[in-house]
Amino acid sequence: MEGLVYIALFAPFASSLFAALFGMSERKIFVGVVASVLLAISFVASAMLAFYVYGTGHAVHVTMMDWINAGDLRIPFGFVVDQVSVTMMTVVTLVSTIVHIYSIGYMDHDKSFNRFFSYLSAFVFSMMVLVMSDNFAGLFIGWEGVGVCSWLLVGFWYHKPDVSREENPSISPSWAANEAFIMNRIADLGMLIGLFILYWNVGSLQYDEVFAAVPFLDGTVLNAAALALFIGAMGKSAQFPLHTWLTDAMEGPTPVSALIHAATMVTAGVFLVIRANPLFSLTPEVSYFIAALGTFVAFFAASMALVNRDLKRIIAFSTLSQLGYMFAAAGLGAYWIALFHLAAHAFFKALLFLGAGNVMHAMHDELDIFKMGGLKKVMKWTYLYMGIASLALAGIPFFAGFFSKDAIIETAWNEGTIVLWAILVVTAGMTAFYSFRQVFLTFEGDERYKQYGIHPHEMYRYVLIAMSPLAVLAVVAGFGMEGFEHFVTKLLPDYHMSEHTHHIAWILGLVVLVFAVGGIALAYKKYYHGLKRDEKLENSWYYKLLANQYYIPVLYEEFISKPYAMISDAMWNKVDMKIVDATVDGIAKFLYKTGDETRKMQTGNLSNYLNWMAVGAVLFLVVAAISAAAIG
Amino acid sequence: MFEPIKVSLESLNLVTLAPMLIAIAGGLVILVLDLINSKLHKSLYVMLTILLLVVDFGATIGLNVNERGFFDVMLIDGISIISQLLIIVASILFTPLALTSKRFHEYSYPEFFALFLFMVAGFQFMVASDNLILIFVGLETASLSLYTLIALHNRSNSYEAAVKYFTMGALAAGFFAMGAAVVYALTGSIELYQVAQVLSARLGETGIMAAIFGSSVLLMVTLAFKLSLFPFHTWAPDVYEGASAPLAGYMAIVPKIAAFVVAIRIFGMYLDLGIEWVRVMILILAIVTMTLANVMALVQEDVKRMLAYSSISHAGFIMAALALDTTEGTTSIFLYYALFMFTNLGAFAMLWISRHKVRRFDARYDHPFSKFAGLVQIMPMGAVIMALFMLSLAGVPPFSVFWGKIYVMQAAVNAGYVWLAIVMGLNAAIAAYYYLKLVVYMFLKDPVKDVDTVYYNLSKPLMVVIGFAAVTTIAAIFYVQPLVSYLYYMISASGY
Amino acid sequence: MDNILSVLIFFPAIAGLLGFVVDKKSARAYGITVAAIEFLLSLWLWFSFDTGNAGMQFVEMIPLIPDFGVNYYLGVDGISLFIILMTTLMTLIGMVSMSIEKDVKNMIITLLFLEMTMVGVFVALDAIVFYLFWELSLVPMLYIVGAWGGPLRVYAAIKFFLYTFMGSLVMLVGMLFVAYVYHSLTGVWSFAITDWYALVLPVNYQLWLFAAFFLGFAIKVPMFPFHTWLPYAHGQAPTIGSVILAAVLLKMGTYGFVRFSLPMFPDASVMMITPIAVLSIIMIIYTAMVAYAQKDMKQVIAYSSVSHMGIIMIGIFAMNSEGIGGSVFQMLSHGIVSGALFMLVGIIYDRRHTKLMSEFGGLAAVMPKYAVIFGIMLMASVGLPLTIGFVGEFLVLLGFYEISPVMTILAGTSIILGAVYMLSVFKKSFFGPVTKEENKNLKDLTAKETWSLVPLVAIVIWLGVYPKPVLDPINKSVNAMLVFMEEKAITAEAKDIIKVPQSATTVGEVK
Amino acid sequence: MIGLSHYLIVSAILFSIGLMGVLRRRNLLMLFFATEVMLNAVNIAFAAISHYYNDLTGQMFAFFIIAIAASEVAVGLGILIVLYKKHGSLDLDDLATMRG
Repeated sequence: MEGLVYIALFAPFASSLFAALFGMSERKIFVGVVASVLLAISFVASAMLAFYVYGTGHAVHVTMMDWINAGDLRIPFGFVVDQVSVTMMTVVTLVSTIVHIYSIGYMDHDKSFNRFFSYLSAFVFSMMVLVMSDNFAGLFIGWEGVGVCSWLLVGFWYHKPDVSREENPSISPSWAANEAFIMNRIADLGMLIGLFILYWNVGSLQYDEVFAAVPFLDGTVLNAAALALFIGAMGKSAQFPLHTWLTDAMEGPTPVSALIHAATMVTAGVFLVIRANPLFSLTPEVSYFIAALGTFVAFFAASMALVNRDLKRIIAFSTLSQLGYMFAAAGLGAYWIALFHLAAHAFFKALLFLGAGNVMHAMHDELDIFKMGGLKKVMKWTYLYMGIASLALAGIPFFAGFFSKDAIIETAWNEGTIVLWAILVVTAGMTAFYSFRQVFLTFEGDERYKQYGIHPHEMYRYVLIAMSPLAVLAVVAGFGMEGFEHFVTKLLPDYHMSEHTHHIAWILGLVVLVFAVGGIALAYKKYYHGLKRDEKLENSWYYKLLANQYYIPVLYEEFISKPYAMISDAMWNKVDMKIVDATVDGIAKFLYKTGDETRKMQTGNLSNYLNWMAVGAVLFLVVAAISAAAIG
Repeated sequence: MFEPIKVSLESLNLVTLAPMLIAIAGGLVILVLDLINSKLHKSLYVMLTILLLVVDFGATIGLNVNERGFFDVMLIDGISIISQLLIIVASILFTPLALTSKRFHEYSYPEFFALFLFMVAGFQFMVASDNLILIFVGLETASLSLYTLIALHNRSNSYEAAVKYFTMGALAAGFFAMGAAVVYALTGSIELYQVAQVLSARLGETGIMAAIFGSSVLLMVTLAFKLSLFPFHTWAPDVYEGASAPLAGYMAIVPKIAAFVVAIRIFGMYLDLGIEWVRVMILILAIVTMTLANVMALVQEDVKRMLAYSSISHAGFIMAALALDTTEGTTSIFLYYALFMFTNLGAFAMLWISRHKVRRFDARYDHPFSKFAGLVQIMPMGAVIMALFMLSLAGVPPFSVFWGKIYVMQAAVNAGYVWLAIVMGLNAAIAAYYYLKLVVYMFLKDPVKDVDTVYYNLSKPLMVVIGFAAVTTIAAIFYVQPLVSYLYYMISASGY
Repeated sequence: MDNILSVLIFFPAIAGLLGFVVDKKSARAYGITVAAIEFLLSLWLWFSFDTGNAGMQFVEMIPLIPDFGVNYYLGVDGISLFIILMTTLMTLIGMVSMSIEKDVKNMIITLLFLEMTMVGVFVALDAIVFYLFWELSLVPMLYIVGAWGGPLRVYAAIKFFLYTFMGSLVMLVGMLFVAYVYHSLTGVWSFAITDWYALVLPVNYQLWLFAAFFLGFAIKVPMFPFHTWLPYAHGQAPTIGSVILAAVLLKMGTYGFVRFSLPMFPDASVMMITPIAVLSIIMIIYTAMVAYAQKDMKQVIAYSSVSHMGIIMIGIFAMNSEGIGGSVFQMLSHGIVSGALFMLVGIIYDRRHTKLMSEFGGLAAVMPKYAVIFGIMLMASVGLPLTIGFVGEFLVLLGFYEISPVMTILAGTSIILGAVYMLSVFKKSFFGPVTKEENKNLKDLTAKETWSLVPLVAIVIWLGVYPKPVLDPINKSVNAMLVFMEEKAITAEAKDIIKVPQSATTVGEVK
Repeated sequence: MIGLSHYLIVSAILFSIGLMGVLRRRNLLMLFFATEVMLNAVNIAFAAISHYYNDLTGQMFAFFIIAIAASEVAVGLGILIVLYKKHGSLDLDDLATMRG
């Protein structure tokens, strides 16, 4: 089994290195093919491991070598394949494989084709390290690794210039990449602090040792550690207030959005909370905070998605919103449900993004859904895929999202947090609305793209075939819920609805369904038959507020970035040059000046010199007298 | 009535006088030679002088420690021997500098060499006695010769320098004589060891302090003048500038060694008597001197003047060691001069080889900084050596002056004057600026003119002297140990 | 070869002297060969180094001035070993990558002398010998900055020299005082650091001496507010000068703290944790901000050096094995990474004769190899895991967390602010469209440049992934030092704060 | 009765006069005279003290001072003559080419 672990882990790495070899040469199809094959190998290995773990119930634990040994700190490169990590591994490698294949088609016109695969595979490798590590430091390696790969991939089209915020809310790919990296870094500091807290209280960063020790730790320590780790999770999973980078990250190529900013990397935060559940279950306050923040973000992000016109941004907001759901579940203690939603979400969200990628490919990178419409004629399959994914997202029964999302909402009720429940239900309705608003505006109604002279075409066939597993999973994944529960609760704490909730489960489900169907119906009514713009609505303050993302990016710019730049400038020009350095130079100048003054006594006139001698003699007397008087 | 005066040669212990007598006799021989044949070349005189000085050196080094001679006016203790040795070594190094490739007027006179030898004898007398008369006579012999030597350089500036030095020296002589008179009035003796005895007995008397004030202030003025301490240093830059470069380098060392020995004898005595304000006076003098001379050196435009101020500052630096009144402190004075000697003479010799008859770079100065601009391109070896001397003067290890500095500072620390050591350190940092300035000019700037004549005055003997100075500057680390142990032994043997 | 340390010191010096004879055109090849041999010698040192021994190895002792207690006393332990290796490596690589056309021979000779002084500083076990090399190292650097530098080179060079010189003279007084105390307690003169370690000083002495040594080291580090010489020196220095300055010379300061301040004045060091940490944090945050405000690429890296040195400082004063070991490791990491970054800036400067970021933009498209290596070094500089930069920074912050969580958070902003300025450099220079006509046809890395950078990239990744061979010996010596500090500390507070790792006490690998 | 202190006072006054002369005079020749006055003041003191102690050392010192004063004049005047030849003036204020 150890061999499989290494294969699963290093196949993406090999793929990345292989692609990097050709990183600076022109497009070579085989690079993409080899990368995809290696990813597929990784997926197969992961799946085999999953079967193994499922079959035996044992985790596979390997320690490759020591990494950092200093003082009492021992950090190995250790990997653990247990129920949680194997789930993540399978999901990650599956989605990655599909995205790799997809990218062969999607990126076929890009001259940096090979480079793209190198980055993408590197990302998968980092993600695998993240999920497989058996200690927090290893997790942090992956954590930062995915951050860098995200930076590289978001800024993939680095050559685009910066434009104003009005023209493109993300300014430029490179800007968005930097924003993403820096925001994540802010959170990473929190994460590091969490690591430090654990290390100094437990003496180790190994999961097993830490989790064995946490029950004996002081409450404040636990709270601090949990909060610090969660701050780390907030960055990666783009929770408020560190959420702005996610929508800006849509500047990256769409496969990247599908893989990184929907299916895998952004869920790392959720993964962390699930992974560290022994810690979080001991800190109810922090957990409740997580749940509340998750719920808030779910609603908050959905509200922004309602009015957005950008195909990818809508999906990004929905990702954000769904991450909120996951955190809500994890915060409420339903870790396995969170994990399940994570997996299910990965499938349908990746599908949705890839579908959006098809549309973009067809529309020559046009993203404004107001400029689309009626695409179903040319893009039947894409319409189908996106439809399925949206149904799953909206939580329509028997699609994957139905099971997982319903369970989360149910949990909120079960925990007695009615407010959270209510918000989540409303959000579910909003989700359904914006998903179908987008689908209808894209595929139904009049063919608005014609006036822009675009001739859309369907994606390559092999790409569509490659997407099919995701579509299938988006439909059927929900039926594996019980088996999944059985599987992962060997490691994660089981979560059952109370008797009471269980009884009214169908009512709760119905309420959610009503909201979801209502949302779809509203979208149908408004957008199915083409775009009818409502000037009054679009000019209202709340519409503008939502469309501008509550002005948060602007606020950040005005109150953080600009003042920082200003203060930096002042620090340099005013403090460093005018005070610190000027003091040093001032001392030197003072000495020089003293020299200039003193040399005036050297008049060259002998008479003055003789007088100086006499003066000196008198001074001697004075000094002698004073010191004699003082000393005696 | 009158007892016939019986003087046995043994009791005179004429050996103690031998070194000075050799020098004086040598001077006379040179004069006589000139009488016999006035067409002799200067190289003969130079070699003769060196030979005489070597003999002088031999005679000095053979002296027994702690002897008195010649009616007990000669005192051959440790410091007198080592200071004589230093004086002679410096003189030996100085003499070959006369053999420049260009003809300088003064060296063609045999009188120059005779005067030089008389001067050496004068300094030797000065250090080899604790009798104020002999000290005074030695001082004046040496000084008067020195004035003449300066004037012999035969340029308008050197006359000016000689007059300034002479006049101030005359005033200082008056002060010294008056100081001696006060001492005499106080104690009835001018032998320092007797003075010390009388004073220690009378220290408790009322009013005695005022007299001690008088004597110490008067004597201090003279010595401060000789040592070029602030504010009696005013002559030094002008005289250094006016004198020929080798002589200036020589003046920065030998007269000061002699004056330091006298200062040690006189003020060491006061300090031993427990007169604390003398120490305060010396410390203030030392600190003011090293600091102000440093800041004045910062703004100099002429290398020679800069070196003049720098040697004032060095004198202040060493003066501080005098205040410590410990064996280490006294050792550090001689160690410092022993190490400083080579570097300083080397630096002035470097100026000497670049000496022109006419001022080609600046109307006012002989050796403006701009003259040395880009020296590394014209004369790489010379620039490197000069830079070496500058770094050594700045106290960069492992060059010679560093070891002197560190020893002085260690002595200060050991005597409990940590703050003094810090002041010394900071001063060394300030001083580094002006030494670096020259290095910067030589290495980092481009030559101002296509001047091929910077090493105008170079000759083989000069190269030997400079090379020797360079080697001793670099290799100091290897001979500091024997030097220190010899100096320490001699000084502790003579009870300082 | 027992006297390998002497060989390491004097081989470049003798080679430098002989270099005067070498023909101008062959000077470069000569220099590279000598530096390569020197590097191989240092590798040999590493291989013959007994990693199981925490104490001083390859000790050489020749009395120089016995009356004064000055000995030619050399030795190397886990802490200094790798700094020496880094020194020889960076000298070699610096020479290989050197693009100077003017007076190459002088440059080579100067570099060889500089190498001697640098190695000397790190192997000296006698305070005076240490001081000797310490001061002597200023001279070649002065020449390098002054002779090959930019328009303000003379000012920068003199400022560098005088500032450091001033600080170290105060340090010298401190050394003399320690020797004096040692003499008055034992009756023997000694400047041997190992002898001084045995000296238990009263707390007020320790504080004063700490202050004296602090001034010398802090200026070299350079700690805020003594840092202003650095931007000038870097800004004006030629590439090779900046590389050596950042990689090695700055390390002398932090090395001094580890070698002198901590073991000699454990109580004072503990008392000074807070002030030094505050200064270091100011240094980290403030200079990171100043770096962000720079318009000149090289100045960004210069200020970032200061900021990173703050991390090293804070680690040294963590008083535990993680922090100090991390600091020593971070010294290596910073040496290699900032050296490489300066080389990279030098490469673009050679092509465009400007370092202003506004002159660039879109370089990633024109010079992809260059961009990749720059990117790797940038990531190492901001402390990406699996690069060399992470290990040290992580350990330092981890270590200091034990002293003060709040200050660790403040210091930890380094990972954010570092990313802010470095990414902004990268964005301004490498991303965006190629706007300037001159940039459109820039040549990518030449073979020479590639081959001088690739080894550094390899090291950056190797030591990021597998730091053990380096970290273990460091750790061993640091542990030994901590054990010893704890024994020696006289105040209860210091005994409390100095934390000896359990592994060091139980295994008993302490000498 | 004229005692020691009278002599000493005379000596001190003479010394001060000499000193003032040195400080105030502008002519080099006058300056030399002033230094001679100072030295002679010291001679008076020595002679008087010598008498007071009934010790010959002081007188010896005085003789030496006289000798030294003489040689000083010899050397000094020599220098003055060449200076006068070069500058044509013995005024101190003309003698300040070297300064700073």
